[in-house]
Order: sequence, then C-alpha cells, then structure tokens
Amino acid sequence: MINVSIRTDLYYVGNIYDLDKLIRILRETYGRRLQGYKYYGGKVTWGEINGISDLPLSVEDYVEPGLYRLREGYRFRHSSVSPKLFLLPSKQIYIVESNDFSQAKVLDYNVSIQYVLFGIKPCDLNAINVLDRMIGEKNPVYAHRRRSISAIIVEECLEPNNNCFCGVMNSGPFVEKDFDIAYARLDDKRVIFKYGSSFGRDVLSKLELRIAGEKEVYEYLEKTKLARERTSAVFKKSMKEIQESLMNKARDKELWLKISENCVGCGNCNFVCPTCFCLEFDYSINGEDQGVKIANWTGCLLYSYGQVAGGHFRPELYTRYRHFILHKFVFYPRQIERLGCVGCGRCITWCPMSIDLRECVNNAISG
Amino acid sequence: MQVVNLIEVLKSKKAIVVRTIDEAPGVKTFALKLSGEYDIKPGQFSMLYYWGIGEAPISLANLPLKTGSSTIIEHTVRSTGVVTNTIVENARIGSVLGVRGPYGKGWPLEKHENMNIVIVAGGIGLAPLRPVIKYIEKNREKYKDVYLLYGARTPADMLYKYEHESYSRMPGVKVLLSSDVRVEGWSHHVGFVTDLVKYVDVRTEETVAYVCGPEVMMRVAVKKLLDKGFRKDNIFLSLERRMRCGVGICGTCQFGHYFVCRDGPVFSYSEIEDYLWIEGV
Amino acid sequence: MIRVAFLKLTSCSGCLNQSLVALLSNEELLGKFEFAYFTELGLLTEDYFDILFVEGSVSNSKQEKELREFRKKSKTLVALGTCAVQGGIQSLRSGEDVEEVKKTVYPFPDKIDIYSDPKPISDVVKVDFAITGCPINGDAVVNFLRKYDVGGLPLILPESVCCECKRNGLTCVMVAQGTPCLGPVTVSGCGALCPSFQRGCYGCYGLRTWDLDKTRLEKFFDKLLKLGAPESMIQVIARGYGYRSYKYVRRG
Amino acid sequence: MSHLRTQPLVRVEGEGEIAVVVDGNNRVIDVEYHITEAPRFFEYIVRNKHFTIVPDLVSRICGLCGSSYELGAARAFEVGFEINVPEKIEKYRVMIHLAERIKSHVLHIGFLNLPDLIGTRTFMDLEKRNPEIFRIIINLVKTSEFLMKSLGGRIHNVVPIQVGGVSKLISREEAVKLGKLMRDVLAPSLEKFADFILSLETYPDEKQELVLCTVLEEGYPHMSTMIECNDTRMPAYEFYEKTVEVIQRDNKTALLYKLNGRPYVVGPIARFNKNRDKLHPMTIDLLRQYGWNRKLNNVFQGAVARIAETHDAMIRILEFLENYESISTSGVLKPVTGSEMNLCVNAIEAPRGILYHRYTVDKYGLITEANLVTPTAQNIAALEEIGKHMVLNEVLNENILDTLRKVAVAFDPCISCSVHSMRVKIVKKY
Ligand SMILES: Cc1cc2nc3c(=O)[nH]c(=O)nc-3n(C[C@H](O)[C@H](O)[C@H](O)COP(=O)(O)OP(=O)(O)OC[C@H]3O[C@@H](n4cnc5c(N)ncnc54)[C@H](O)[C@@H]3O)c2cc1C
Ligand code: SF4
Ligand code: SF4
Ligand code: SF4
Repeated sequence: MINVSIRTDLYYVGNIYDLDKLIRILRETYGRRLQGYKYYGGKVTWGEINGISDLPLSVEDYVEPGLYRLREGYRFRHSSVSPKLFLLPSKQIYIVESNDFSQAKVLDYNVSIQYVLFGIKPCDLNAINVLDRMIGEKNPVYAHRRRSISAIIVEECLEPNNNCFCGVMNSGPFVEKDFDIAYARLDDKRVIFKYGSSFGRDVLSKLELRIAGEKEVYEYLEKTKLARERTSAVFKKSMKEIQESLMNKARDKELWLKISENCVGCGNCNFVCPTCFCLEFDYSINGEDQGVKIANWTGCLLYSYGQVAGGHFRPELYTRYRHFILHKFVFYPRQIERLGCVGCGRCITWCPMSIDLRECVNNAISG
Repeated sequence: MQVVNLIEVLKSKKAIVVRTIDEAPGVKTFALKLSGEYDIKPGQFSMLYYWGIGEAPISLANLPLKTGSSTIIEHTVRSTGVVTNTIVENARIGSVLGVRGPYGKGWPLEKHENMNIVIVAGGIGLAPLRPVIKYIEKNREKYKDVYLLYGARTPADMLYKYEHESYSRMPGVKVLLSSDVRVEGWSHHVGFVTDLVKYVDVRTEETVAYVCGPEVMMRVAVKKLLDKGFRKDNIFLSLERRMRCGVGICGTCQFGHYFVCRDGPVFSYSEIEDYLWIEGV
Repeated sequence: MIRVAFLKLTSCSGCLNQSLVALLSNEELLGKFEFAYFTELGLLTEDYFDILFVEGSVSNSKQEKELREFRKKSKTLVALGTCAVQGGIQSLRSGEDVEEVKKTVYPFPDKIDIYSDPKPISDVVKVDFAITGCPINGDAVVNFLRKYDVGGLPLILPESVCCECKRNGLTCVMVAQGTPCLGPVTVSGCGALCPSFQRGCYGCYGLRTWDLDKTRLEKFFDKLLKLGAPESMIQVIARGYGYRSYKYVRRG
Repeated sequence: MSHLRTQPLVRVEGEGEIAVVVDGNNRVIDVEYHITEAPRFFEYIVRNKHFTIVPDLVSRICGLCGSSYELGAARAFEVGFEINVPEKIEKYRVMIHLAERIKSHVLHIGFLNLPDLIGTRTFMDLEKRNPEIFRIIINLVKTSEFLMKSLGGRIHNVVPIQVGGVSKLISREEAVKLGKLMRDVLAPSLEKFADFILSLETYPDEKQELVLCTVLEEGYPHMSTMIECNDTRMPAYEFYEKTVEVIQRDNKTALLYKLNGRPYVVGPIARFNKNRDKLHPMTIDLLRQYGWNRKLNNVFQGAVARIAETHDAMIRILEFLENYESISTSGVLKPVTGSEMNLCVNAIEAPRGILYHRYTVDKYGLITEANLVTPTAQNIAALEEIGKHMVLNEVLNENILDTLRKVAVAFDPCISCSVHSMRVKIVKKY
C-alpha cells in the first residue's frame, strides 16, 4: 500500500502560514479564484477562500452517528457540505423559455474564471471522480463548472474522525493521483506538502519550502498508514463478498424492513452525500412570463423518488433505503466501474436518526 | 473542447397540434407538427412540455410523417397527473406544446427481420407498440407471423379501436383482444391479456416478443413467454420509471443500475432479469 | 379576467394577508386576476368564482353552510393554510370536552355555537388543491395563480423540511447544535425558515404522512425528548398542526 | 344584557356585524358591533404547554400583528422568570416590532381607511383614481414585507423571537443592505404617502371625549407592565384583572371591556395623543409642517397618528440599521424553570393598541392558566358608544349604516373584521 522505500525529495515542509502564501500565490500570481471549506460565523460551509482566515484551521469536528460538534483543534475533516455544492448546485435555473419556444436562455457561464478547489479532502476528490464518470459531460452545468476547475489542492487526513471509512472504500485518507498539491498537518503548526502534477510542482517551488527530512517523511507515512488502517476495519466481509451478498439479499423484504426501521425518509443522507446526484426538475413561470426549468437536488430516500402519476414505483421506504445502499455498493460499480460511496461518513453524521450506514451494510450481509 | 450547451440538452422545440383524436376516457392522441427533422423511431419517446406546467415522457404512437420542411409525429396521452391532465384538457388544434427528443432506445425491429413477432400490450401500453405495427405494415415482407395480443380493463378503454380491423386484415397478422371485465356485446376473450399467450402458435426460437403495459402485467407475460419456451434475449419490455430529464442527468428513472431514459426504455429480458423480480428496485 | 374569491373561516387572516401581499408584490398578476370577493378589500360580489381560496377550519354549522354555498359557486377550491388543510393550531383542543373548553373562556359558555373539534375543510367540501403552512408561503400562491393562468396546477412534491434546509446550505441545528427540530417529519414549503434562524422547526406546515408510521414517528419523538425538547413541542405537531395526519399515521 | 366580571378573558378578531336597533318609527335606538368570528380558545390551548413554545403559539392569534403577540408573550416570561435580555438583543426585537407597526399601519391606511377618506369604494378603485398613490401604497407594502422578512423571516409569525432573546440576528452586511433599501425605496415612498395623508382635508373635526389608555414607558409607548389611563397609572395586572369590567353579551363571542362603566380607547390615537412629543424629532418636524403637531380630535383622524408612527418607526429602524453592530454570541438565554408558580405578565402596544398577556406557570414550566386581552376587544365598547352617539334617534337610512361602518374602519378593529366586510343587521323593536 505505501511504498517502503522513502523518497524524501517528493515532500516539503512548512507551516500554516505557508498555506496563506499558497493562497496568495494562486490568487495573485496565477489569477485563480479559490473555492473550499470556509469557516464563517462559527460554522464550516462552502465558499470562496480569500486568505488563511477563511480556512477552518483552528477547529476540529467531533462526530458520532447523528452528531456533529465543531470544537477547537486543528483536525478539520468535513462538514455537511462538499464540493458537490459547487459542481452541482443545489438549486439552479437551467433554462428559461418563452411560451412559443422561440426564445430560450440559459445561465451565462463565465468561462474565463479559473477556479482552484482548495483544501478539499481525499474522499471529496474521489467523489468528484465518481461524479465525473456519472454525470460528467451529460450535464452541461456540471461540465462547465468542472472545466473551470484548473487545479485541486487536497488536505489529507492524518486523523480521520469516528465516522470516516474511506480506507475500506479505497478513497482516502491520503491521495496518490488526480491532484495538484496535497498537504497534511503533522501537528498544529507543521504542514507537509507534496505535488501531484507539474503545475503543483511549479506552485510549490514558489513557496520556498524546505525539503522534508527523513524523520518527517517517516512520521507522515506512519500516520497515513495508521489512518488508513483505522478507516479500513469496518466491514465483516470483503467488498466483493459484500456486493454479492447485497444482491442476493435484495429480495429479502423482512431484512430490509429491519435495516430501515429507524429511517424517517427525511433525505438528509442524500443531500450531504458527495456522490448523490439526483435532480428534481421544477417548472414554473416567472414574473416576466417566461417558463423556467429549475433543477433541485432530490434523493432516493424521498417519497417523491419513484412516485408517478397514479402510482408509485417505490412506495415503501425500505425499497428506497435499499436502493441507496445497493446503488452505492453495487449499481455504481456496474454503471461506472467504481464504488459510489467514498466512505466520507457524512450520511452517518448528518442523519437525524443516527442511522449508521456501516452497521446497515454489516447487518445486510450477515443478517 | 466544446462543452454541450444546456440549450442543446434542454430546449424544447415548438410543436403545433394539428389533429386530436379522442381514444378513450381521458386518453387523447395528438398529432404534432414540428418544423425540420425529428428522427424518432418506434419505442423511443419525447418529453412533452406544457409550457409553465411541466414535462412528461410520452412514447411515439405512430411513425413520423415527413412533409416538406416539417415532421408530424403522434403521441397518445393519458391524463393521470399534473402535466398530462393539462395537456389532455387544454391542448387543441393550434395549441403549442414543447417537444424534446427523441430519447431512448427503441424496439430493435431492424435486428429482428425474418422473425415472428408477438406483441403483448396492456392498456395505454399499446401506444409505444402502435408504431411497431405500422412499421410492420410498411415492411410486411421483412417479418414472418405477427401476433397482436391486446387487453384493456374494458373495451372502452382500448386505444385505436378504429384501426383494430385494419390490423387483422394484414396478411399473417393475428389480433387477439381481451377485456378484463365482461361487457355486453364483447365477443372476444374476457380475462387478462396474458391469458392470450397460450394461443400463440409459433416456433419460439424464431420469435421475439415485444411487451408493454403495467409492470405486473409485464411480469406475468414474461413468465408465460418463458414457459412457452421463449429465449430470455428474445423478450423485450418497454419499462416505465419516474422520469424528469430524459437525458440521463436527473437520476430519477433508475432501474437497478440502468437509467431507463438512456439505457431503455426498451430492454431485453436478459438485461433486466436481475431486477425485474425485486419489488421496488 | 379570472375571478378570485377569498373566504375566511376560523383562522387568523394570516394566510389571506400573505396572499394579498404576495399578489400586490407581483403586479403582473393584478392584470390577470380580478378580486371578486375579498372582505379585507371590501369586495363582496357573490355570483361565481373561478378560484375560491378558503382560509381557516370549520368550527360551527354556520361556517359549514357558508362554505358549502361558496363551493357551489366556485370552479376550483384551494385550501389555504394548515387550518384549512389539517384543522390548524386550534385543533389542539380537539378530542377535549368542548364544554370545559368553553368554560375556560366564557362566562356563559352555553351561548357559544361551536363544534367539538375544528374540521379541515376537506371534511365538508371537495378540495381541488391544498397549500399548507401557518402561514402559507406567499410564493406558493403566486406559483399557483401563474400556473392556473396557463391552464394547470402546480405539482406537489412530498418532501420534508430537511430537503429545503440542505438545499439552502444550512447547517443542521439538530445534529450540529443538539437543538430539537421537527424538520424531518414536517411538510416542506417554508424554505426551512426556522433552521435558517438557527432554531428548530416546530412543525407549522403540518405532519408528513408519507413514509411515517407509528413506530418510526415515536422513535423520532423519543429522539427529540432525549435532546431536551419539551413534550409540548410534540403535542403541537401531533395534536395541533398535524392533527389530521397524526391520526392517519397512527392508524397506519 | 348581563354585566359581570370574570377572570379569563378572550380575544376577538375576524368577521363582524353591526346591529342597529330601531323603534316603530324606524328611529335608531341602539347600536351594537358584533364580532361573529368563531372563537379559537387560545387561553385554553396554551394550557399545559411549556412556556418556551407559547410565543409561537400565541403569535397565531393574529395574522397581522403576530409578532406583537410573540414578543409580548416572550417578555411576559422574561419578566416572570427574571431573565435579562441583553440590551442589543432587546433593541433588535423592538425593531421587528416597529417593522410590524409599519406594515400594519400601511395596510390599514392603504386598504381600509383611505377609500373612506377619499370616497372610493375600495382600494382597487384607487388604481384609476389616483394611480400614483396606488403605486406608492403597493411599493410600501412590498418594502415593508421585505423588511419584515429580512428581520423576522416572514411578514408575521416571525421566527427569531424566543423567550430569552432571539435565535439569530442578521449580519452587519445584511443590515447595511437593508438600510440602503429602506433609505432608497421605503423612505421616499413614505414621504410621499405621508404628504398625501397629512394634507387630506376630509377629516371630520368635531371633538370626541375619549378615555385613552396606553402602556406606560419613558419613550413612545411600546412594552411595559404598567398601564396609564388618562392620568391614572397602575400595574397591568391590576388594571386587567381587577379594574376593568368584562361583559359577555347574549349569544356573542366577543367580550366587552369597560373602565368604571365607561368605554376606553387603546391604539394609535391613544398613543399619539398622550405621547406625541416622544416621537422622533424628525417625525415631529414633519407633523409640524402640516399643522398636525397637536392633539387629534377624534378617531377619524387616526390615519394621522398612524402615519406619524410609521414615520417614527421607519426612522428608528433606519438609524438602527445604519449603526448596526452584529452580535456574535448566541441570542437566546436558556431560562431556568422556576421552582414555584410564576406569574408572568406583560402589556405590549400592538399596532392596534394594548395587548395584555398573563400566564401562570407551574414548576415544570407548564402553563396552568392564561389570560389574553386584545386591543380590538377593548375598543369595541368605545366603537359602539361613538357610533351610537352619531346616529341615535335618526331615521334609519343608508348614510347611517355607512357612518357606522366608517367608525369601525377608523378604529381598525382588525383587518379581517374591519367593517368593510361588516354585514348590517337591522333589528326592529316595537
Ligand atoms: C418511456 C416512457 C414512455 C411513456 N409513454 C407514455 C405514452 O405514450 N402515453 C402516456 O399517456 N403515458 C406515457 N408514459 C407515462 C407518462 O410519462 C406519465 O403518465 C406522465 O409522466 C405523468 O405526468 P404528470 O405530470 O401528468 O403526472 P404527475 O404525477 O403530476 O407527475 C409529475 C412528473 O413526474 C414524472 N412522472 C409521473 N408519472 C410518470 C410515469 N408514469 N412515468 C415517468 N415519469 C412520470 C414526470 O416527470 C411528470 O411530469 C410514459 C412513461 C415513460 C417513462
Ligand atoms: S454514502 Fe455516506 S459515506 Fe458514502 S459517500 Fe455518501 S455520504 Fe459519504
Ligand atoms: S435543521 Fe432540522 S430541517 Fe434542517 S436538516 Fe436538520 S433536522 Fe432537518
Ligand atoms: S421550519 Fe417548521 S416551524 Fe419553521 S416555518 Fe418551516 S415548517 Fe414552520
């Protein structure tokens, strides 16, 4: 998993003020705009990053199923938002048409803006990969936004939180490809950087960082290894067995009823999931007598999912809950050849009923 | 690289209603005139847009007719919800509707030349199969025996009643009808349309079946066809799922790992065998 | 011009005011809709209406009669607000001894003509469309009128308040602050107003019926109680705003 | 007619009726205003509810001045449980309350009162008669809606007010934006509207002797536990639970309130006549320009008081927003439930006048008893007296009925039961 022969020349060491420098260089030298987790008003939301004070550097999330607290610390993992908010906006006017269909307007894409995703997490990066394959070019809104991202800077997790299980889903807590720069906080001050592209290398060289010493690299690798292990010991069976078992048991109504017994169908898990992509089209007429098609987030846990005129394809909640799990673990692989869940644990954290996806999967495969 | 524009994906074309036909209570057929080409095939569907109210996926109900610079297509709409009610109630000759499409994969008619074709349709399910009949009519020599098994709740609910005779007048075409309930004057079968499968007399290895109707009916049909010896990959079903965009971005039409709008709506039974028997998949 | 009437039964006029303000704020509608009956504006033409909006619940025979008469004169009837749709906050007295209830307020209780339980208007007349909320969101009325104008109705999407909460990018007050919130079991439509003000939803759009059954609901209520919610918060949705739905949910 | 005093009182609102009693010669011998609205028994339904949720419940009493109910109730509990709301937060709540005053007054003058003042049938007729004022009123409605929504989430039943403070305050940026909108849009419209209303020459001028009651406060009346009636001052509890008489008439849901056997008046007129020198100096200036910086003679001049209060509220909110500092700490203090019975009393000046709240709360924080007195209920008696005085002994005709309707409209009993909609009932007595 981790290469034992340590190559120290790939790593640089600095401190959190180098992050500020990094932000400034990206903004000023490269003229990029930065999007990322933003600390604002006691919460971590998503937004434009203008300087180090926007980053959640001195908070840490403590989570349990159905519980999230921000407290002082330096290990921020994630919040209920994710890059999905930027790539696939939660409500967006897609098209405006006149009533004789002679005119149509879509939102203006500002193609000249180059964004950098700053400080996203390894699971987020993987989630973007999932979305790329799942929606990619099909949805122009997504495609445009995706193209406007010129670089990705990842913050790796050396201490994942209680609900993280990216290890077993092979999507964290560190990154090996598809990024430009990645950094990790060795402690509250020291930051270790690595690059993943030539652009990343160029930018890093401008930071004038010190090349990492062997001890630091060793410390980093040791911590990543531990973190990977911690987030891997989750399921009772191998992924292949899980997938087979889930499919075999798909018709076991009693089992799924039991697994979904605490669910109230509020849909929070869908909305916080960085790979859930379903949209609801809403049609309306605006004040200028134009027909508007708006795309809103929706999700398979909502009653409206599968509801059709005069009937319902998934009237029972258990079928929708089952779809959520089957989709992430079985259908995504069949659709895009990779798992749909990146193990970020958001659905576990933000479920008001504290339902734990890991437990549900375990129950499903053993029950 | 040029990214596709939302206009190309979501803009509706203007379609003028040129003819309406009352088919059954709450069901109407609309002939729509679009300017330019609209290359839609049997089994494919359009998103019909009643401006300001919403869109609904509706199957092609007749072969498209090209006239000079425009195309006339037909769609049969049953009023069941917000959009369809509005269309059925308000659209009349001269009305403007929006049309997006064509979408989806149709019936693989070209692949099935020189085969027998068994059509099993229930209720509104005849709409997507009518262009199949019309296609066969036009290309009668390419296909062998044809069966049309059609059932509805009552004879009055049947679509295209005015054409049934002409179907049976086609050489080598057998039309078997069925009504769920007994009605005075009805001389055909009473019961489910799937009961009619037993009257089909063909060599199954040279035969394909096209099935469309309510999901329960399709399941029974599949069982009976399999019992009769049909090969799994010779049975084709047109599925229905809740659908918003028609182009694979909204995700609400998923059926197992398929997107009904792009991977379907027509599937061979062998493709969906895994899922068809799971309640609510 | 489409003729619109607003009828008020037992209620606070809040939904009427919301509608009025929403209408005036979208002046293009004023050219398409004619107020035929709207007591606040002093308009009392009583022949026929294309749309009749009814606010409030039915609480005595006089109102019931009036409602039936208005229904007869109207093409489309829209129930406006949680009172009309579910019975509303006054349902908190439902199931109680009405004589006792009267006594707490009136010196001569026997002179008060009142049903033992306030009725949603669907108990009395056919309702074509329902806009829930206490008060309703004015946007819903505007949306309704615009769609009506072109010949259709809005589509109702059965969702929880959480959906709007998340779409609006709010941080969940229940998970992140431990504040009891009825959002997960409440019908959407308000735009997650309360969470946007950092407080828990108290259910004013009524209880969802879909997907909920007695056990799930009880589990959810237990969760609220564990977070320190007062019993009363649950009473307000189960016996007030969501009175009708709650009965339905409990029956399963 | 039965006179008696009881403890629990009731609020009224909604549909009303005017009953005119005539003798054999068709001469008016009596006038009664009836509220025919079915009661909702709020005093009953708040029982056994935890006090923290009561402000949200009682705000549903009125769809126009819901925030007054909310704030009034919250303050009652704060008084009862000795919770000190930080000054800045209290100020914020006052601004919501003032915003409601603006909204309510604009609606009343524009939709209900103005048609009478200028002689049109309804507000809608104004569109042709005076399109500019029509526009201005709509503009005012829109901006005051926006103001309410920005501060409180919606135009009534506002969201942030809770026992102990507010759940969330707007940010500084939002305040600045809002302030700008008010300065650019609300202020100019209101100036024009005020000019129009204050220059009207159609106000009747004869003097009415009225007993005027307001809450007693240092500034312009707003919220207090003391009441002042003409020159007598007393605690609200004593005033409402011991001093005023409550009368339930035959078959009527509304209760009548009298003070020493006489009707009294609450609302804009009372506040204005007793406290106009406490209005914002800019408002006083404005009034002076039109010669209105004097006591109003009668209820028909109520629009002047309302315009003055609207102007005053607007300036105060503007000043507040333009000097806004956001407060980072959470706005709600967790109240601790008392160990004994607590008496929670407060009186607040809703747009239409004093709104009295009294709750008794047990040691679990549950309400054991509640008493709510609404402004409209208190004004009914005065309404009747004034109406009767104006038409007594006259032969019944259309004008009489119109006069009676106008009296009620001038009082603004409540938008929904305003007499524009009142049906007239004539009772014959031989
Ligand atoms: C591939 C396909 C072909 C179809 N062909 C026909 C046809 O030829 N004639 C016909 O009458 N009907 C057809 N239907 C069904 C038709 O789409 C629905 O009756 C219609 O969408 C109902 O829309 P509504 O707005 O009236 O209903 P509402 O219940 O108000 O639905 C709102 C929205 O939900 C979606 N929706 C609702 N019901 C369905 C449904 N059954 N299938 C898919 N989406 C739905 C639509 O986006 C619709 O606009 C077809 C469905 C599919 C998937
Ligand atoms: S399913 Fe849950 S754990 Fe997996 S990616 Fe989505 S939110 Fe994260
Ligand atoms: S705050 Fe309330 S409405 Fe919002 S997600 Fe949480 S539980 Fe749902
Ligand atoms: S969040 Fe809940 S209580 Fe608040 S406005 Fe919405 S539905 Fe009503």
